[in-house]
Amino acid sequence: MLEARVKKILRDFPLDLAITVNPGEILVLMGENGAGKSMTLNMISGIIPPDSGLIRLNGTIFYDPHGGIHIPVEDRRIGYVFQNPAVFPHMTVRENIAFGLRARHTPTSTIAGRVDRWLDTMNLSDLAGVKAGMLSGGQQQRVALARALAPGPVLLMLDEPFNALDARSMQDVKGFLRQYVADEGIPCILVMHRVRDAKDVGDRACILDQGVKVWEGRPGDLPGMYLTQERGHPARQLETRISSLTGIPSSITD
Amino acid sequence: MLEARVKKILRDFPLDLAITVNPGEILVLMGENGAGKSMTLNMISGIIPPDSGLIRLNGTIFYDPHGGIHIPVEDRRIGYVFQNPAVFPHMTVRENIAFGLRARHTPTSTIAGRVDRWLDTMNLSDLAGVKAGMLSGGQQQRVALARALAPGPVLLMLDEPFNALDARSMQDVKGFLRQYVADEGIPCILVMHRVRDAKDVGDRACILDQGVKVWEGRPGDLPGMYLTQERGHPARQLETRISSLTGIPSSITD
Amino acid sequence: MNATGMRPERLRHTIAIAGAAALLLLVTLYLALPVVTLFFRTTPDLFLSSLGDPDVLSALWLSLFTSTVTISVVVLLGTPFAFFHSRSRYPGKVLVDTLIDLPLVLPPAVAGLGLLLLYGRTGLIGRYLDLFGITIAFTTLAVIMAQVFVASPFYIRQAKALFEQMDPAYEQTARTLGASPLRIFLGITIPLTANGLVSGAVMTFARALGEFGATIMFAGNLPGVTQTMPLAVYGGLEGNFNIGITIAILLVILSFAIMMAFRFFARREVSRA
Amino acid sequence: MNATGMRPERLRHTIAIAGAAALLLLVTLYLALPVVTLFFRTTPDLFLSSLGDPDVLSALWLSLFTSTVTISVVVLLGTPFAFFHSRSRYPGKVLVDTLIDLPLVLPPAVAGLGLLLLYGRTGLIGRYLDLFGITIAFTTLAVIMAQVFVASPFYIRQAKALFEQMDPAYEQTARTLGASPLRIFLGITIPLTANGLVSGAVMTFARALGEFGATIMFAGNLPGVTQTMPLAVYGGLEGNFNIGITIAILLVILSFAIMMAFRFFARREVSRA
Amino acid sequence: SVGCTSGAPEQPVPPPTVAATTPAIPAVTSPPIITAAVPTPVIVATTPAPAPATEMASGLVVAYTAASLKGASGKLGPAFEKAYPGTHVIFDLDGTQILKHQVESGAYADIFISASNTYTSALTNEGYFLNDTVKPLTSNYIIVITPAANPGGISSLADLGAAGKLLAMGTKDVPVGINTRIVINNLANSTYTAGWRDQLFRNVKTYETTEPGIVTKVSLGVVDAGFVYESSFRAAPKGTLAAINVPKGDNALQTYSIGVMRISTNKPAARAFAEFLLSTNGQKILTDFGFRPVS
Ligand SMILES: Nc1ncnc2c1ncn2[C@@H]1O[C@H](COP(=O)(O)OP(=O)(O)OP(=O)(O)O)[C@@H](O)[C@H]1O
Ligand SMILES: Nc1ncnc2c1ncn2[C@@H]1O[C@H](COP(=O)(O)OP(=O)(O)OP(=O)(O)O)[C@@H](O)[C@H]1O
Ligand SMILES: [Mg+2]
Ligand SMILES: [Mg+2]
Repeated sequence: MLEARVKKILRDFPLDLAITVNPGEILVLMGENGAGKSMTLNMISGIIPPDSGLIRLNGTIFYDPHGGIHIPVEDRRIGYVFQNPAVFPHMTVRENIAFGLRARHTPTSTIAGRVDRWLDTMNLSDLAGVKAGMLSGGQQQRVALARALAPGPVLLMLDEPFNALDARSMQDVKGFLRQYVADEGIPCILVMHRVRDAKDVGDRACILDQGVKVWEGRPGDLPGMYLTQERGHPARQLETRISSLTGIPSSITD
Repeated sequence: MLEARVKKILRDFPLDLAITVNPGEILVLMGENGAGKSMTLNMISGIIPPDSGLIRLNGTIFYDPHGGIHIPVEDRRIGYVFQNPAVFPHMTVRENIAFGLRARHTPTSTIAGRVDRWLDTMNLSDLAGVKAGMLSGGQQQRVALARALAPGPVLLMLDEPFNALDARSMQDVKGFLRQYVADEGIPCILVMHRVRDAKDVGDRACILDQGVKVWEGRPGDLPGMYLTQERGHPARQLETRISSLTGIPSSITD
Repeated sequence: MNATGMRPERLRHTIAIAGAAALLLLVTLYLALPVVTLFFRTTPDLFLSSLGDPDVLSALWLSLFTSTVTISVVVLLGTPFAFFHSRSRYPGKVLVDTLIDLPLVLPPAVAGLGLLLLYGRTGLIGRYLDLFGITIAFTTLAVIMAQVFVASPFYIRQAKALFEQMDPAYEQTARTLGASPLRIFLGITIPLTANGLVSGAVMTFARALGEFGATIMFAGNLPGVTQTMPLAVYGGLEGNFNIGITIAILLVILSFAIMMAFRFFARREVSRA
Repeated sequence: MNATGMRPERLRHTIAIAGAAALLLLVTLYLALPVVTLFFRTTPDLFLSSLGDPDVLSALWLSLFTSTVTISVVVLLGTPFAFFHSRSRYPGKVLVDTLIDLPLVLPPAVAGLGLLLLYGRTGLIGRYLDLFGITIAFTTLAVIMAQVFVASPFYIRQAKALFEQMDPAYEQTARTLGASPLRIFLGITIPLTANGLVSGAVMTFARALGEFGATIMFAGNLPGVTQTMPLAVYGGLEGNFNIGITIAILLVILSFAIMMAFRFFARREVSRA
Repeated sequence: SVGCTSGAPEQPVPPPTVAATTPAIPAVTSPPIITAAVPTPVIVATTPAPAPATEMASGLVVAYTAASLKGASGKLGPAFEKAYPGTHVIFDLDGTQILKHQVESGAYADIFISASNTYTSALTNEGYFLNDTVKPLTSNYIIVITPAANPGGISSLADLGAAGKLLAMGTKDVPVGINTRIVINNLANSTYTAGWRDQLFRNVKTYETTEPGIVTKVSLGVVDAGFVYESSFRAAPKGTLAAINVPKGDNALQTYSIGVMRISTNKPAARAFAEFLLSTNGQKILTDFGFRPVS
């Protein structure tokens, strides 16, 4: 189980968010551009330190400023795909996927087999030997997904994972993710913008606005007005408006 | 009117494509990851030279190897947003949007006003003075769109423009694009993967597979099997299969 | 996946940090100590008397003047050169790449000799200049030419490396927006590589400021005209080491102040732009 | 938006290309001509007799040996140094940044003097080494130390600039994948900056190969032990300077072959990796 | 050094009585207890030197030698090695002042050849030499050189003081420069005028730190004339330079001296080498290179 409460003063507003994701659960994080979704994932992953808060995964504290704890990114065993795939351009697709396995000292004998499986899963087998910098956008996105999943992370965070995927790949990845997260029993956070996608893969959804959670519930209940709200309303106002529409209490505490 | 026929030997297959886009028309380019969509736009824009072919916009030849013509990118007056927004990170949002206007020697007196209008259209007014490298993914995407549109291009090409946009921005941009292209009467090519989006904005759609056009028609007629086709089938087979399902002749000539 | 499972990782982490700290210390000490040692050889008296020596002062000004001109010339010509060179394909590109590295491997005195053989009164070009009454050797211009010749490859190499490592998407986007090569160069390429360019310029400035062998060979050593600080230092070393060292320290302190100011100014300019 | 509307653009384009070509030519000629001129001063006879001179040959080998050791030391220590330095924050970082630039502004002879004052028998460190019977000055080790001192800042500066310009997303991704700093350094940072690093290494190698002032001061000028090629060139300039030029040309040709081979090899390694 | 860490400093050895022409009379009587650290020049001298087993002159001689002897050293070394088979001389050539500083910083040398009395006496006073071995070696005179083509039309010393001539000379701190100034002052006093001298100095375009710097500029014709030692004139390729002599009465004698270093671990060979240089054979070679015997 992931329990995270993170606070950080951003340029335009303070981010203050508490989220909990259960093992095997997919939490969909939605919200306007600039609401703080990517920043949240960066803080949970450890890439950017929060100003304060507490991050705990399966009982292990990742971050606790009072206890002086800040587990470095590389020791958190997360699978994190950034909004921009950032494949290692100088490595082949195979090397990209094997990178995390090697880094985590997976026995060499098993690496080839596992990489093959991921190549197959992400439909990249034909491109195994190609330098990842020489791929199309969607192909790179699939490499990034396979690379993050291959080492068997204990927490999965994907920032807009369906971007750039073709229709078929998207279907595949959606189905695969549901299955994978359930099988592995790991908490998973997906950032996305489309209600349709949230309904397809999410167990729970949560809407961020200017750094605070303004709605949380089942993806099927995602308020239609989310799509048509007026811009620029202060978060609290919006929260009130949403809660009055959806009947969900306006303050969701950790 | 854009008339383009481009041929290029790619790593995995030869690309050979002929497309025509009428003034005021939005052509949606779809197809698997790696089918050659971005490569096609790169060739039309002049960033990558084709091996052979002919590119003509409104009667002006952009590219004709027989005539030795290769108009440089900067003289083609196109608006092109790459798959990756590539905002200029060292410039403010305002400077990013003004860049093309300055480059095309727009009278200084009118630049500020036009930039303001685009800031407003893309809902970026609050971020006008912020360095573009300090923006969220979706905010950057909006900057890239505004930057490409601001100089008033005579051909518009957007590679997966809805990526990273939040639900509301996507609605806005879709509506805006339809209106803008129609008003300006310029040809427009949009790359995307979702049938839904194609139906929302496209006048015509065309599916690429391994460098060749396998289907063309109204977005409303997009074959459902496009989503569920089996992978790895040679293009011609697929084309036959699509045409047998859709009743469209298997060879669409230029 | 528990706290204990992380211990070896943490240990490795601690070792890595200790190793890094040791390396930082080692390298810094190695480079700084010899310079610090020099300070022990001078006295406030010597220092003041050097500062009062008109030859030292004129050497100081000459050094500052020539190095400033040199770095201006190198940056103004070298930056576009590196840009065109790394962005274009033309026949003989490999040859050019090779030729511009030549000054790097030449011992400076030989470099000066080469310049003298070319621009000297009887040199291949110099003999024609002489017909028009133009003399280059023994002039301040010769000092600058020697410095440019010796120091510019450092800047050009660094600029080329930075331009080549840059993501091409920015320049390509700028092209689609109709920007001319000049606008792209000034508005995109330079700002995105500015920190590295400043670093290269500082390096080149330092090389020019310390230039000795080529200068004395090509430009000679005349106080007030061609005697730069390193030449004055050398003269000082011939007499009494401590005087030479004192002049050198003066040079170090001064160039340091300049490099710092330059970097500070450039950083601010960059972040303001 | 018609063909005629593009004419001024096309004209500007043509002018830009002509300007670029002129600049390329100018810079290349300026840097290449003095070197080419040197070739006119040597003869096949001189060349062969230099090649047969045992002192020249031993200087050649010594130069190759010491420069190779130098560049190895600089790359092996300087690369991780630049990495740690640019990736970490620690107290005194600005000071370190300042200190490692010091050797750049020191005239080489003074640098050699500083080394001598530090490691010489009566030097601050040397006197303790002397107690253990260890002597550094005037040995081949001293040649290497002088070269490292004088040349390493060039490499470190370039490496720092490249590391700082690099997109941080790659290293961050690698961290999320559990890679240790060492693995990130070797697997991500170095390959992604390899071309620039090789360029910096070539520059540093050249600087080490051409090093004269610090070497002759700190290491002396003893054939077979500390007399590198630039020192032999200096000797050769005495009397008939064509001999010095010939030795210098030998040095240029040889170092060129090495730099080319090195670059070629490194490029292949990089593209293979 | 590791091998020589105990014992009292060597006492001055009484000068051995040797005929200048008799090679290699054994001279070392005391054990090689030395205060310096470098027995032989190796990469890092951490191993003790092999103690001289025989008293014959053999083995390596390291000669710290003033740079102006570069040309002569190429002949002197082989000639000595031929006369004393089993010996090998290597010359470390640089400006005397640098050599002196290096020796003071622990550089190992068997022989020190100085181009200046000042440095010789300084080193002697500091106890670096075996005092009995310090001898004047040879001398050198200042001469004026012009390019063979003589573009400045300089045919006499008087022309040096004519307006518009381009001259090169050594800096006021290097030996050749010091002597050049003495010569000019002498000439101004004896033959010419203070006006001649002032114009001459106005004609100077460059004060060089090394003699080769002067020779190069003269032989390339970038200056019309320069002041150097005779030895430099002789070392230049035939036909590139012309010379104008300075009358002996106005000239400044530069005296070179030679001495065996106290730290030498090969004193027999070092002494033999010094004596060889002082012998008629050695002096002949020096004369060939433009040096003059010490009167
Ligand atoms: N820089 C490159 N060098 C070589 N081949 C490339 C490069 N970029 C893409 N390719 C290859 O060219 C083909 C076409 O790529 P393109 O980027 O046009 O695909 P696409 O249709 O845009 O795919 P996507 O939907 O993933 O963006 C693919 O096979 C791809 O792997
Ligand atoms: N590097 C940065 N430096 C400073 N501010 C930043 C930086 N990156 C993003 N921000 C700002 O932080 C806030 C949160 O950004 P974040 O990237 O988390 O948004 P997001 O919810 O992921 O948006 P998107 O849907 O566009 O990806 C925004 O106001 C954004 O402008
Ligand atoms: Mg985001
Ligand atoms: Mg694409």
